[in-house]
Amino acid sequence: MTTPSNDSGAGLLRLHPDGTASRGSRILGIVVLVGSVLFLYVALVASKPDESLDAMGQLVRIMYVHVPAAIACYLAFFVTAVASAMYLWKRTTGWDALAASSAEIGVVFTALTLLTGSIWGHTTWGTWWEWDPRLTSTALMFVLYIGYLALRRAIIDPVSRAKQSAILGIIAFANVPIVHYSVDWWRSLHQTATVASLDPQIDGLRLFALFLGMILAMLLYAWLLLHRFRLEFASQALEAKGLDYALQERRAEGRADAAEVAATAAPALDAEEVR
Amino acid sequence: MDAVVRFRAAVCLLGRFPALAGVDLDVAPGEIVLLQGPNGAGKTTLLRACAGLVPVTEGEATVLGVDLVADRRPVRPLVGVLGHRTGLYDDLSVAENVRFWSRAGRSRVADADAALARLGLDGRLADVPVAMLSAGQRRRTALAILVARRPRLWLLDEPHAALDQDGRDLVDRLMTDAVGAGATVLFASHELDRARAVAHRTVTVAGGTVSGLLDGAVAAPAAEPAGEVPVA
Amino acid sequence: MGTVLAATSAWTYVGVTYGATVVLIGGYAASIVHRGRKVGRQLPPEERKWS
Amino acid sequence: MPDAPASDLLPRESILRDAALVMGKDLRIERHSKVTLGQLLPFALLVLILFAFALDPDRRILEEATPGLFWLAVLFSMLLAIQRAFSVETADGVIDALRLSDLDPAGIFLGKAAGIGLHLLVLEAALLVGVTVLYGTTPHGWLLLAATMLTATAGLAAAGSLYGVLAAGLRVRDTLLPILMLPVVAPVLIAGTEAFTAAYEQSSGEGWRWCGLLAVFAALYVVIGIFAFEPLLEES
Repeated sequence: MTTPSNDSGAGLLRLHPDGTASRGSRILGIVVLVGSVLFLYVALVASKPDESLDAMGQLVRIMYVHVPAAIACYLAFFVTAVASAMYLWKRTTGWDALAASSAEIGVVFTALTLLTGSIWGHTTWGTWWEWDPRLTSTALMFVLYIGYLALRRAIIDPVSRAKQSAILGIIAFANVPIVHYSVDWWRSLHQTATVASLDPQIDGLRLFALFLGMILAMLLYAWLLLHRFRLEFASQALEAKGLDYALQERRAEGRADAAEVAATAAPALDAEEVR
Repeated sequence: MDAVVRFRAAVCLLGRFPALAGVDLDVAPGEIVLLQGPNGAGKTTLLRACAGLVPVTEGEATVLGVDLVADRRPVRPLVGVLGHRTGLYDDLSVAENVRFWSRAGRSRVADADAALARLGLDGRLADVPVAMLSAGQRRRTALAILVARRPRLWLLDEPHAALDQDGRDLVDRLMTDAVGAGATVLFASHELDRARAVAHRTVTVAGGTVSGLLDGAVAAPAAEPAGEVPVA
Repeated sequence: MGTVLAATSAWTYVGVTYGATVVLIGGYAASIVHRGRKVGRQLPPEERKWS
Repeated sequence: MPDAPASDLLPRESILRDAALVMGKDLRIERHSKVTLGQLLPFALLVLILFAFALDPDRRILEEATPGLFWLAVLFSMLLAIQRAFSVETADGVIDALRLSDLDPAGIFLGKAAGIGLHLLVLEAALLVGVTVLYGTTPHGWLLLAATMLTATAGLAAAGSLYGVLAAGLRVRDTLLPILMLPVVAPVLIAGTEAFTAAYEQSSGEGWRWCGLLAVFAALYVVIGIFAFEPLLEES
């Protein structure tokens, strides 16, 4: 494999020698940056505030971040579930690294969803938290996947860690619809129609802003996953590398022990012949 | 009959520590083989590997015809393991423990009761909760479960530990009786003089490596480490 | 007056939201790249599948 | 030759026999140690009393919140029951003995779940008496109450047995189990509370729909448990 020719291409394409960047990830990074600028322009400047019935005015712009973030975290946890299933099937460390990376990114996006949802709640209901079904099930999912990351940290043996977190990765995702369904149903009993009326009438440039936000969230997720996966893969390779070293060390220790045992065993053997 | 245990350059990992870094071992049917070596040499891991409790990640490992590298679980019902930890429920009595583990291991209740009597646990001790037993009595209970199981391969980790004098004599008798009845015994011990008296052959375990082949058996080419300079 | 106040507070909410987003995502991205370099440095090039 | 190797092992019977064996063992351990009756039951009732301190004992609030408080107390007791059920299995090399035994892992899963389920039902019965006496409420719609308790307990026991073995071998299992389990059993808390509210207020069939959700939850976790228990037992 040729080492990357670092000096080729414009300064932008010069990659840090040790980093997890590559030509592909750098290009994707540039696309994401350009997309962000465009998105900010459309979301904050170009699109008009919402003047419909119960106008939310400028506040509709919060939705352009909140909704894409929510979708991105579901995507991330879906990828974790698929990668976990693939690990159980194929048993290659790549799938395990992918599951772990996607879960961590999912947790970050969930945090962002909760944060923007809370700000959104404060603007409309005056409280920092509102028992909106989507927000509530997102909070439950947040704790569950923090538990997933905690489980990974709690297991030392790489194979055992991969297998147990793969199973949890699948079960946790199987839980998302159940939690979602029961919370929605629970709130629909108590909350009359307040939620329905709040979805602002989104059309024209506003719809484009939301659409652009979703695309940007996907690209951002992909870029983050690319880097986070390589980081995870490299650190697992490093763990394994320590293994070969430990194997050599163990064998050296073995030779030393054998010599020492041979030295002590010699007289004992003679005693045995005598008996 | 081919070897009961056949290891060639076998490697076992405990987490990231290579507890076994290259084992060549043969145990023929009806043999009593003693594993000797310093603490941490890998004796316990080797016994657990034979029992299918630890994955063999490299090399060949076959016990009682079961290829441990492919799937190590089928060997488990065929072996009897006695380790430092006795695997008993503290809240259950001696008899309840032996009966539960015997029925769990598919052996007959008659064998369980016979084993209790054999280990001298059928009297007052039978109904004592295991939590209140001494280490020696706990080990006798674990031995009773093993005897009731009538395994084809006995895997004993320091069987004499925590036993009194006649307890140790009893262990030696159990081993010779079992072999007499067609089983095979692989055990680790630090009481070398007593252990050598009963063992047919002694194998040294050092630094996770073993060379205990029967004469005439061919050792696998020693797996050369990758020779890569470890990155600081 | 009220609407102006409301408008400015609306913009502060929007500003806080976008600011928080940039900080959270940007901070996380930076930490990944930084950790990536730290680990990558300890790994000889041929081990890295991506470059 | 009494010691001849047992080539004629008894054939491996059904999973249910293994489950019955494991459950019998758990019940016998309980009979000897009295942990559920002696410690979990008082804990559950204590939780009800603490709710009264927290919610100012003017009966209106406690009465209204009785279904919710009941299931909250069940959830906390469930966590302790699961930790007890699996601390028994992780002591003194018992996990290795389980792997070496010929018990079918699915049987072990069902046996443990049944054991936990029975203990939970005992706690729930006591809690029902507790809320009736302490909060001055009178239970109605006994059929719906019983159905809800059975389906919810089945779900909690199955999920508990699965997450219990997942966390069993870990040093941090006591702190990890709650954050793994409580988000998962949140729907049971919601459904149980709503069904109980419907029963207590003798309102429409709404309660039975929540019961249906509990049954689906329980069925899902029994199926997941039967397949996922073996690899988890292997790795714990």
